[in-house]
Amino acid sequence: MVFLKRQLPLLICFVIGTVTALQYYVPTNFSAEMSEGLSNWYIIVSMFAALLGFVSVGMVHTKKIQRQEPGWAYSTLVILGFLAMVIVGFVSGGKETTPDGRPSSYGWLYNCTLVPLQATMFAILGFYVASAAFRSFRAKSFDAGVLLATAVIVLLGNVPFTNQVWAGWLGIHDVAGVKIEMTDIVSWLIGTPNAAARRGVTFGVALGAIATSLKIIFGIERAYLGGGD
Amino acid sequence: MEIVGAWIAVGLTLFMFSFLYKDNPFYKVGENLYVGITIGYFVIQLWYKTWIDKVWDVLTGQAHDRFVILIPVLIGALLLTRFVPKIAWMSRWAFAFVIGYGAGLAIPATLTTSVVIQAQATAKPLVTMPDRSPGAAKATENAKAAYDKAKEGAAKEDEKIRAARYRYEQSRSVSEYTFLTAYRDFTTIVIFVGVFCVLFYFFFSIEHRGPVRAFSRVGILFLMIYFGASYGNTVMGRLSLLYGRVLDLKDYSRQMYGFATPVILVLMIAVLAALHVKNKGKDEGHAA
Amino acid sequence: MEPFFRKLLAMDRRWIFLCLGVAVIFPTFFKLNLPGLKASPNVQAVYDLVENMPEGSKVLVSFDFDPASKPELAPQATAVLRHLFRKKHKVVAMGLWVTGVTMAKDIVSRTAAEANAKYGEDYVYLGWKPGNFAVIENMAADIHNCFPKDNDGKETASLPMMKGIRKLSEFDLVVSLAAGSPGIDTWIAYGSDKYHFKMTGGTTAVNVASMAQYVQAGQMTGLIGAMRGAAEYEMLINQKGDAAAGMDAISLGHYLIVALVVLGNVAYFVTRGSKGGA
Amino acid sequence: MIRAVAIVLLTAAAASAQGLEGFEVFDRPGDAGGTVIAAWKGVPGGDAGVEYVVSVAPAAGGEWAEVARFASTLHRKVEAPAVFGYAESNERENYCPVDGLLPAKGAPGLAKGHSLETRVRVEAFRGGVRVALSEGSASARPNWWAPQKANVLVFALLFGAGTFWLIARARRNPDVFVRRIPGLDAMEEAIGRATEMGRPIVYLNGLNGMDSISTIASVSILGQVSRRVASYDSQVLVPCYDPVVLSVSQEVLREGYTAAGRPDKFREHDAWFITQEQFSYVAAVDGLMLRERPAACFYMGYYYAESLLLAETGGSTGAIQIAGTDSVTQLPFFIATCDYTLIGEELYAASAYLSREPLQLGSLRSQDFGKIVIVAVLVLGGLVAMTGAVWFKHLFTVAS
Repeated sequence: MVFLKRQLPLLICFVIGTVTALQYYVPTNFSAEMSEGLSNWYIIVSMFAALLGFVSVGMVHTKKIQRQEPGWAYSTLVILGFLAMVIVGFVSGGKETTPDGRPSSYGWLYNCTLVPLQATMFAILGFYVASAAFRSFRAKSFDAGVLLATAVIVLLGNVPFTNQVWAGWLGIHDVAGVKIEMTDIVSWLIGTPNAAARRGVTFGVALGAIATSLKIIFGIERAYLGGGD
Repeated sequence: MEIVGAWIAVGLTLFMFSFLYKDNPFYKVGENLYVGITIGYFVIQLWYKTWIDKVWDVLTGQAHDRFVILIPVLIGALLLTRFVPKIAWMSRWAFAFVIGYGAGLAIPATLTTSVVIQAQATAKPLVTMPDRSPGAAKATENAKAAYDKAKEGAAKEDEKIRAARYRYEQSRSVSEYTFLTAYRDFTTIVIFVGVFCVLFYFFFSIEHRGPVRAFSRVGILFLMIYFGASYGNTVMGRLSLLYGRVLDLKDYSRQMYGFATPVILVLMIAVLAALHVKNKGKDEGHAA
Repeated sequence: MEPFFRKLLAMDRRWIFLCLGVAVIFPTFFKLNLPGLKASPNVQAVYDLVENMPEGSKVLVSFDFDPASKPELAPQATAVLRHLFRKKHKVVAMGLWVTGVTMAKDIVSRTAAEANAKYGEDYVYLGWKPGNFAVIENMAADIHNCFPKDNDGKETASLPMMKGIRKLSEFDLVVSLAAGSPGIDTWIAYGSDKYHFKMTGGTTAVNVASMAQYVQAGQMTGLIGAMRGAAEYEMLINQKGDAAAGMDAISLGHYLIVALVVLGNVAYFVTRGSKGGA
Repeated sequence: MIRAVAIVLLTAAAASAQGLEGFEVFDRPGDAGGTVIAAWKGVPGGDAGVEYVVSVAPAAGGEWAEVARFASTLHRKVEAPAVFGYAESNERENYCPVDGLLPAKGAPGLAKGHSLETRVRVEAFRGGVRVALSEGSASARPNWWAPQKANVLVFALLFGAGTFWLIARARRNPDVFVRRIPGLDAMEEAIGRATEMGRPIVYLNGLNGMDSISTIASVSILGQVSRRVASYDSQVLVPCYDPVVLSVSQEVLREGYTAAGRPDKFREHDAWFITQEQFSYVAAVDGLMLRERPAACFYMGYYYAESLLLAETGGSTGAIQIAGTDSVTQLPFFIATCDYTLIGEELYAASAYLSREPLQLGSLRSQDFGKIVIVAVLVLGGLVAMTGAVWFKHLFTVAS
């Protein structure tokens, strides 16, 4: 039993992990077929993994409704939204448009609910960015000052009209062939010091990710198994 | 149908925007609907795009090895044993498959994309040697001729002449060591120094003293430029999203949609004001 | 001066919300048409790439975003698709983000209809599959197997255009329009660096700074950044669209935010000396 | 087509049939089969203005079929470094891959991925006159090894071995040096301040689940924070986004209070679940911060767009704010609004520093070694590149 609960998962992980990693170096057709098969399996398993998340959200909300916890009425909306989408989805056969090119009821519901809800959720942040710009972005230290200065240059440079003033009216174009229009300055900032810093971060993150993957494959890191025996 | 859709879309948009005023029932309605609708949409996509065409069609097809497809289905089903506490441990086999596959694929891919290639792109010659070949000299000459021709008779430099001059400077920077060549070398050096110093900043095995401290200080500055650029761009992103919503709202305020935006806006403000009056004096906070 | 700034700092933030609202809404009613838009080198690189491919090249466009980033990436997708159809390239569209499926279909069919492109011969929309990187891995082996049917349930193998396209490496170009991960980084790590095809794409403003390293290392050619990048692309193909129209609103918003940052810092430094926090 | 071939044959008969220099036909190495390659060094008399025509025929006999026709400036060997490496002569020499040799339905006695023996003929024409002709044969087969990726394999093996060795070492002797991280001093200070002011500390674990490295690090830091809080007799509030993270946090708090010798001070409801809806969670936490006016706010773990809303509200209450996240898109907001921010890997390092767990210490050390190697490669690479040599660069090329 302990074997089934603890060792077998580690063994499965080890075998699948090594086979997949080695597949990168082994081009033969056997390896290619294996890679195709495994990726296809993974896609199908992903479907159930998504389901796992849905079921747990569903359970949280049904529990809330059953126990009539505070705010349980909102939970009924989750269930309602879900049912509405699923019903129109099956009625439309999963197609977004009817054969004549008009939106099906599934496509219609998507366009008038999911699109505005999701888009607005992040549009709200525009306002908070503005208020934070005023209330919290402080050059408290030299480092924060550098951050703010870069941000302001990028903000100004991202507006085409700044370049109109800079290049069009002030006539600043280049120094001996080195372009210094506002667009070029922003491109340089992003393409050079920014890319360098990002790359430095990438190295560390990538090494960390590789180390974690290795530890998982070789069964040293077992957090994913969860607690218990 | 279109008008109904517009009213729903406007209503939900404004519900979400009402969060700006404060967390309120309208917003909660929008948010909870969003969760349900997204899951519903997802389920339909999974059913038709994965279950039907990758599993069901194969099973009902003619292929002699069609039942192999039941293996991943079984693995997937094992994931769901999580909800049955007694046999929840069986889900570990499935997690082992999912995580093992991801980890195995990630090792060589991450190493190639994020380490090997990035290192190669940084280790460039820090000083460019001019190309002394006759071909390069000839190219410069041609570019110069084209530039001379372009500026002939023109009193002021316009876009076209400038483009010709850039081309000339470009080829001159290859055949000679010009200011432009120096600038390009400078760019290479900045990247080199930046990567080098940021790596030092994230170095935990030695105390940051002496030269290491200097390097890591420079590293921080590079990081701050990165975050500054990231911040500046994020602002643009958020504003674009806001503009997108404003445009839709404006579109829906036309007569053909029954003035959806203004009508709903006024109604909502009225309700929120009423709620405000009703709750006045009560503690409005809520933690759990 | 000091009491004024102190008062300013203590102001309800909803006033700032109002200012921003006005800055963004105003230009939608009164067109300013601010001049000065210029193609940045990275957008130009993407344009040149599409422009210089021989007619009929096979191009994969992956919609790796959802309605949350629609105002940024939909104009990019529209502009790139218009360009691709205009150059008579063969377009295969798909997506890795589930909630973007319907929106992507809408964009693809709208641009195709403009160019009189025929479904199945000039373009195909395959839809979505779960599994992120596994989808890329699976497509590298066999696209027909990965997507047995297109988004509308037609057999992929029955579409004339797909007869000549079986593997990812057969594409002349892969374009990923990504709002995050899975997106450009996934396509590079699990796709182009491994199976060797040409890669380009567009991304949201938030991710531009993070993608720069791939452009610098030559792992992808060019990059369209955010709504501004889309506006530049629209300018290059000479067909103004949603992005160009939005630049005014965005510009005013930017100036407002710069002003707020400056004002906030001035207020901070003026009031800092004396005691009492915010 | 037939006419064209006929003309070709006629001219061919008229010219002398010299061979191409260094002509060879072989299976393409490092592939899944189906491709052979014809390669040659040049034509007698130089290849200026030369056009090559490549044809194939089954070795068992049959018609020649033209498969490619190109000018000598195309199909140079440099385009296929995976096959020919990086010799300088590759710029002048040509090759031609011949694909699609696999029989459509397989052939009896032929293993998968193998092709029948195929003859490949290359003719060189200058001004319509054939100046050279060579012929060879090979069969395509799948290969068990991709030599062009050997470098990546070596790096992976070295890094893997190093990681395991360092973890094993840290297990024997967990006294591994990790430099002091300035943010940790600031945390200490913040806890002290909270005690002085008699106000609580708000500690957030981020929005990811327990499977994310940053959440693991965050919870492990919470454990250390709770010890200090317990010994100072202060209070830490942990509103949670994820039920699993909640139960782990409660466990960690209990341990922390016990370790500090104050198990009586532990209140289970100091950590509680709010909701799994992003912005509702933010609204609730913001409300909490405005009501409780905490002395300090700690944001550790992974955050999304809500980072800004949290840190802004926290800042407006005058709390000391310390953040730690590896979510790079949110870092700018934390850096500009918080008093101290642990950037990316610093979060993991802080967790290793505080917890002294061998697994974390060992891999932190191995990542540091990896970084040393990268630094060395950058410096060496830069120096070697300046001499004009390219071999060093090619050690890091993953060829196609």
